[in-house]
Amino acid sequence: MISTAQILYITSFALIVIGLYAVLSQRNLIRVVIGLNIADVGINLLLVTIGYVEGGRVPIFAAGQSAGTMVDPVPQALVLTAIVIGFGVTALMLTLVMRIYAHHGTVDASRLRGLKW
Amino acid sequence: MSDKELTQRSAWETVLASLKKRSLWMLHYCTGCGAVELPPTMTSRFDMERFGIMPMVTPRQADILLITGYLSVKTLKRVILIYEQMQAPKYVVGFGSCTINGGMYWNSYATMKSLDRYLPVELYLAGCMPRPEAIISGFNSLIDRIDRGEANSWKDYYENYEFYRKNQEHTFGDIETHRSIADDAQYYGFVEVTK
Amino acid sequence: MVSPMLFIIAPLSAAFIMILFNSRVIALGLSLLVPIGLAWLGLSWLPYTLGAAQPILVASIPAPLGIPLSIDALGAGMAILVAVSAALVVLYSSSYMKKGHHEVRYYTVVMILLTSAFGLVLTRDIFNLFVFFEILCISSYILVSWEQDGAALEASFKYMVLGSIGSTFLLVSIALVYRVAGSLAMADVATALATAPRGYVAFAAVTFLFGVGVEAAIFPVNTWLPDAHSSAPSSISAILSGFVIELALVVAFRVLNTAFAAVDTLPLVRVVAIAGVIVGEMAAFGQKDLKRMLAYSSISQIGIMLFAFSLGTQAGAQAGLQHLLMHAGAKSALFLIAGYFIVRTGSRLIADYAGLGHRMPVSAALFGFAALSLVGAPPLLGFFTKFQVLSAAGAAGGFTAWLGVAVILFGTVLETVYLFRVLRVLFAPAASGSPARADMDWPALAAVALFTALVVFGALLLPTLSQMIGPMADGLASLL
Amino acid sequence: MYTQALLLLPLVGFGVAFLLQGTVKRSPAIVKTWAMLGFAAIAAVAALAGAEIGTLYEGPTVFGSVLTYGLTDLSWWFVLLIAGITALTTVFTLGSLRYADDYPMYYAWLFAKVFGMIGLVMSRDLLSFFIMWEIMSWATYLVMQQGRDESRKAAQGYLVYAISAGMILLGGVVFLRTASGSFEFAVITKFVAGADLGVIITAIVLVLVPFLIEAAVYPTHGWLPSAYASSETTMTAYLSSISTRMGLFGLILFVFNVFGLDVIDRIGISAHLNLRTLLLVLAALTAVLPTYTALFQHDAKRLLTWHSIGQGGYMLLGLATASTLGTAGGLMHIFNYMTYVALIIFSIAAVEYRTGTTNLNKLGGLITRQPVAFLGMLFGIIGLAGIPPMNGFVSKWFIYRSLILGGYPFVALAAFIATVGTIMSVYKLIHNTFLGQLPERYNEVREVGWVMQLPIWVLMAVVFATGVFPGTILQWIARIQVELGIAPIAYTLGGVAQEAGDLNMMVITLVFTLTFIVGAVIFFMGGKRRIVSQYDNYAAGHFLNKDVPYNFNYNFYSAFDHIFEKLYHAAPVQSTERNLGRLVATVGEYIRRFFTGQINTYAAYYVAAVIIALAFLKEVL
Amino acid sequence: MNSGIGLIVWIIAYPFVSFFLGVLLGGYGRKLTARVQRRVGPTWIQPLFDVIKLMTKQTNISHGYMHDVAMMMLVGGTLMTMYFVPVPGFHYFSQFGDYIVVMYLLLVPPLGMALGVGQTANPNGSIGISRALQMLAGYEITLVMTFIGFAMKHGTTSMYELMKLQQAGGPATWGIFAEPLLGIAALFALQGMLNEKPFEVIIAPHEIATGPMTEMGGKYLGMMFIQHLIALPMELTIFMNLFLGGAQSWVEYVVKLFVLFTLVLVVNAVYGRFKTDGALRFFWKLPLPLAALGVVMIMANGM
Repeated sequence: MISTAQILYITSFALIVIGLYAVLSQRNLIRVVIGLNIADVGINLLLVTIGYVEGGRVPIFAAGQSAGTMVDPVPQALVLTAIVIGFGVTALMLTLVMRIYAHHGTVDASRLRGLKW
Repeated sequence: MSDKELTQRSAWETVLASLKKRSLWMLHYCTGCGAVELPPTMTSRFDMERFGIMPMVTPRQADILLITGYLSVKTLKRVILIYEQMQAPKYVVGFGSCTINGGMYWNSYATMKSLDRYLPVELYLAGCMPRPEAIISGFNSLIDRIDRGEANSWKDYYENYEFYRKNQEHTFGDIETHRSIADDAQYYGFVEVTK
Repeated sequence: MVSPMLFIIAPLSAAFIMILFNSRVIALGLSLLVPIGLAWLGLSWLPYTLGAAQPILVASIPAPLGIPLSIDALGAGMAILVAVSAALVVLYSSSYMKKGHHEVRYYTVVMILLTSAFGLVLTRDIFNLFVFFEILCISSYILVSWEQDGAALEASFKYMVLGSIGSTFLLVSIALVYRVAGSLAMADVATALATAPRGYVAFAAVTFLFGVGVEAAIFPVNTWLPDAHSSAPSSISAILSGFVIELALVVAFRVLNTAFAAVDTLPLVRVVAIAGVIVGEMAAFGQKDLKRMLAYSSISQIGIMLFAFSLGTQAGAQAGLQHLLMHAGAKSALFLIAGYFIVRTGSRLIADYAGLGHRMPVSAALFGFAALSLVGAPPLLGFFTKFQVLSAAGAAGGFTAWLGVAVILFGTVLETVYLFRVLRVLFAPAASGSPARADMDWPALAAVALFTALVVFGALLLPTLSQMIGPMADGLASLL
Repeated sequence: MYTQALLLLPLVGFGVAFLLQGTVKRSPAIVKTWAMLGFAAIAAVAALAGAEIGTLYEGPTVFGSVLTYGLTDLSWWFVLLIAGITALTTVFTLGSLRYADDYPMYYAWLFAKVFGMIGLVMSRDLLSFFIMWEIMSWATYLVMQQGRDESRKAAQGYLVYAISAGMILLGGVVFLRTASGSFEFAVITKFVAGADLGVIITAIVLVLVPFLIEAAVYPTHGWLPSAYASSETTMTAYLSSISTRMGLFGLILFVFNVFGLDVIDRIGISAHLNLRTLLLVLAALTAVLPTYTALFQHDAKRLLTWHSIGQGGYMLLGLATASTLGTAGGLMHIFNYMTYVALIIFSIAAVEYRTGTTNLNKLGGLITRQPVAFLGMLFGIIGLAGIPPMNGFVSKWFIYRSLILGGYPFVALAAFIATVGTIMSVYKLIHNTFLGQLPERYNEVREVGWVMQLPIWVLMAVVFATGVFPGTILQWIARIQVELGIAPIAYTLGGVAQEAGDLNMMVITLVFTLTFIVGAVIFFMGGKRRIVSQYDNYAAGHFLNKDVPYNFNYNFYSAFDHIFEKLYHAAPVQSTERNLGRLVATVGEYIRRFFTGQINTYAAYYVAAVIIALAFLKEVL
Repeated sequence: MNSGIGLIVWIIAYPFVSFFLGVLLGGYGRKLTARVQRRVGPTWIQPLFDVIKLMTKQTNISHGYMHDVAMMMLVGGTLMTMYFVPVPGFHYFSQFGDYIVVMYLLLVPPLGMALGVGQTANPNGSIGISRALQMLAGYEITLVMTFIGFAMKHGTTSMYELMKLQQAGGPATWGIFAEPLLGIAALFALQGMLNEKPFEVIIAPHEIATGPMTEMGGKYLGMMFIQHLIALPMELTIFMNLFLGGAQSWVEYVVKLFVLFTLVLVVNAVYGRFKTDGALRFFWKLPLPLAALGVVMIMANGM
């Protein structure tokens, strides 16, 4: 019987692999950015899963509640940070893609080879 | 050259002459058909070398300038250059009638008829052609003349250069041999030094 | 005692202040003063950190919940290097950057970059490391694309994609580590990983190595470097090649060597380092573009430092750190001079610099000295550092160590050839008469001259340096 | 004290000359004066420094070991050579260095070079030896690359070789340090004596190969001809005379002193087939092949640079026999070659100063215009060809004798073949420069001034005097031999006294003088002679004038050209060198393709790197 | 006779003796050649007449001082070399210089001539010198190879010692019998050294107008003749000392000289002329490998 955590782990790694695969197979820069985002999502899922406790509760200290049954709050904090950073990077990337399109007239990675060797 | 000077040779000079006559090297200027007579003269039948006479290649080394045949204006110029490059004592031998009076080319507009107007000829070998016997005989008489100290025609070129020069210039204008015979004559003491 | 927190707060607040005032003078003044002040601060702490058995902790909340920041000898040393380099580059930028060309924003981003650089040095928490790493990356992306021309955009985008993959791997690593350690402080990580399954740790270590390795330009994840370093403004190239990649290298290696000490990654690192040396030199050999050539040279130099670290000995670590110092000085100088070559000729191609040495004699001479030091000509600093790397390798022994020696020696030959090919072009006879002198402007010249002086007369510092380098090298092998 | 001054003076000289470069264009006299004073001072100090032989001095501490320096007999001898030839070169340049603005750094680099060389020969430990070696290499590069673009290109070629040599040597230094634990020569000697054969071979290869490269021993000589020939002419003289010999110095030092002959001779199959045999073969090739390459040259300087290589082969031949006579010959040849090659090139420089060219196909007949230069070159080529009574003969005689009696007949033959080649090419040199027809355009050429004549006269005197009285040089050689652990040569003033037969140059010279007088008497007994114009010449009746070039310059040795044309143009060493360069460039080109510029590829590298690294670590686990 | 008055007498008389021998040999050579060609030929002292004539020429041209000095060097150098070659009863100078010295001294006269010829500014002369120097690479190398082998075998480079060793051992130890390969190679080399056909391309009168002698006339040519006449017996003596055991008496010496020279002349009289490269190829194909083989055999015996 596969536990929820296992499903989540598998899903998150699958997402990471799919994202990376997109990055290394897609020529379209937008798709590359999307691929990275998919990988990001996978990572975030992974982080959250690590903090996941089967049947755990919201990690808020209330009267009479022990920390043992809470999900780990640290990964969630991490995920928040990671999401913010991911958002920033994605925005910057998309801006750059726009600029690149304005400059080169293409978003095809295979035609963007002014810098090589 | 007066007889008095001839008799005034010292004993040393006499001995020297008798040695020098045994070695005569010859530059043959072969423009004419006469050259064909020279190989038999040199090789085994007549063997010129027994008198010490050998063919030589450059004028610097030669004592005898053998002119074997007619001379045109063009070749005469060369002959004069070559003669002036030879070292004294040097002897011009005219070979065949062409050099004496033009021979069979007497009527030609292009040949020189008399060699001795341009160069001091020591000896003429008459004939058309002179046979090897004649050549040998001619050389023998040259040797005799050297031995007696009479073969001095080369000095004439130094002493009477004006005469030769005038004839040369008359025939082909100015020629430049990079050498002043008049200076040479004074340098070597063949004529009095002019102040 | 002033809190080391200042290292992070000062540049960050300077960045906000200058964007607030939007005045060139204030921006320039702040971005000169802050690094100089911090450098002075670092210098004043250096004696304590050298003597201190324990690093100075600054975080008020204790681990595991707190954010441990600490400064040790290595941290202080790196902080000084970063601050001094930054100050000099800013000095250079004052004349190099075109006036009104978003200049204030430029300095702002540089200050943010500095913030993250100091943060990387000081942090003792893996997730903080990730955060500073990301800030460093983002500010670098922005600076690389500063010129906004086709090449810069393209380079920046490639950098960004690879950087993002790197942070992905870094996060994977962090997640894995957190899963077993339950803490993100490096000290806890080290103890927790010692008992973890080794395959698991190895996976975490490799993802960490190549995650941070992107910024440290470790072979083969350094493919962005030639593009980014050559397309960025030259002052930024100097920053990137001068201390950013070195800093990332030190951080990456330190964490790998301490937190992930459970698995012996040194052989892997050594192979990667040797491959980097040879690939970098070979790729630089045929370059026609000056900055690109220098960028490839950086790849190989990083390889040399990493090789020295990977020997796993105290001597190796010392040699690597000294080589790092030399490379920071020499490569910054080379990039900064190359920047003015480009300004004066409008071209990046070496072939277009024919006779430039007659127009810019001082710059060309400084270029020559920096190049001499880079290839390790005695008695310049480069010789001593390279010699130490080699003798440390010899002392460590083993096939890969001697292979590394051979490769470094061969690489040096190649490096000499291509660098002096540039010099030959620079001093080619002038095409027409004696051209007008057009050396670098004086602030730039001063900055470059100081960098060059470091590598030329650095050998005189060696006795002093060798006293400090021991504790610093210890920092590479020990946590906290 | 003098020892320190020997290191300090060139350094100060360099600093001041470096700072004075701005004054060169306005008044070159300042720099020239400074250089002259500096090099004269160095020469004087060098002469005085003999009193300090054997004293060790300590320099700065590096890597925990003290850099030591000091003079030995060997190094003092080299210091004297360096100082002497530098002073002479400087005197010559006072007159000849006209285009000062092309060479603003001439003297500064020269000071640097002198510093490197003197430092090298005075180094008493491995580290300072290497540091000085590198400084010398770089200074040589800087000296070479001045002036024209082609010299810069050629210097680049030198740099490749020099840095390769330096890096191999660095590898050797690191290896020896690691193995023996010290930089000190004494420790290394002790270590090597007891080491495994494998270790010894590695050390010897790593240490000796750089010296062979610097000494331009075949087949590593490729850098030398263009590098030397395209330098400023006085610099060609300087480099040819002393610079290349630094490699030999290293060889002598390490073979005889540091490693020791016993260790060297342990490497080999039998007593007759060992490392020294290999060195002899290399030396023989070095003597022969470059010498015959010189025959094909059309440029006076380039021709001589090939001889620089070839004569180096002679020196190595002598040294590699390791016999008393052979080493004496090798050591003496270093001095001899220095004197006469400087003499020859100074003469060429004097010609170049007036005519502006060193092209052998364009010169000719200058004997009447520059008699002093002619005499200088005549003395020089007699020395170079090794004909009595000049000094080149003595050393060559030693080398021959030692080779023949040492049982190396084919090596001796090679040496003689090289001598024939030398005679041929030096005759071509003097013939095409000074003899033959004087081209009309050189009618106005004059002799150079006395400043430039001075070194020529001095060197002529030295070449002749040390040829007649080789004992003056051999007394030094004997001291060096004692230091190197070889039985010293039994020298006399006129040569050497040996069981197998003496050599007495004084008698030979006396006989030659007398017979020459007899020849003169015979000559003057003959008739009067008159000097004639060069156009009054046999040309089969052709009239010569200035418009008709009547000279035999081009393709002087046509038969050799005919026979060896293909081989010469195939130029195996140069083409190998070129191909190696191409190979590196091509490999580099392919490695560069790694950076495809394609984001997807880069991402793939990334993933692949992680996977491969994991696989790598798996193996470790 | 190698000390005191006897020595001084020898030193003074030896050049004359040598010159006289040279005249005889030269005359004999011309006579013999003439007889081979079925001519009468000149007298035996014909070279003397030639020399006297040349030296007493009344005008002489020179192309400069080097031209003059060259002639002195030519004769002086040959005389000097002559002293270092031991002959019966006179070997005083061989103690000061061995064969290596002689080998190099032999180069002095050609060098003098080459310089003089160079100054005559005649291309024929320069071509002649160029050929002469190139021919060195043929015959001289062969000769040296044979000498090296021989010196190695006996462990000395002194010509006098080599001669004494052969004399002590009798004819069987003469180089030409003991080491026939070396001897044959050296015979070829001798032919080249004496400039006789088929290795006479240096002079080549019909091609380059006697090469080096082109511009030589009068006493200059005379000096060259004198040099040639002195060098002739000397070069034969060198061969004799190395390969025919030298000579113990003057009778033996003269006989050996003439026999050896006859051999050379006969070859000279019947052969044509090699081109320079042909001559070089010949030397490198036949005599030099022969000599090398001889040396290898000596080495093999010694091991």
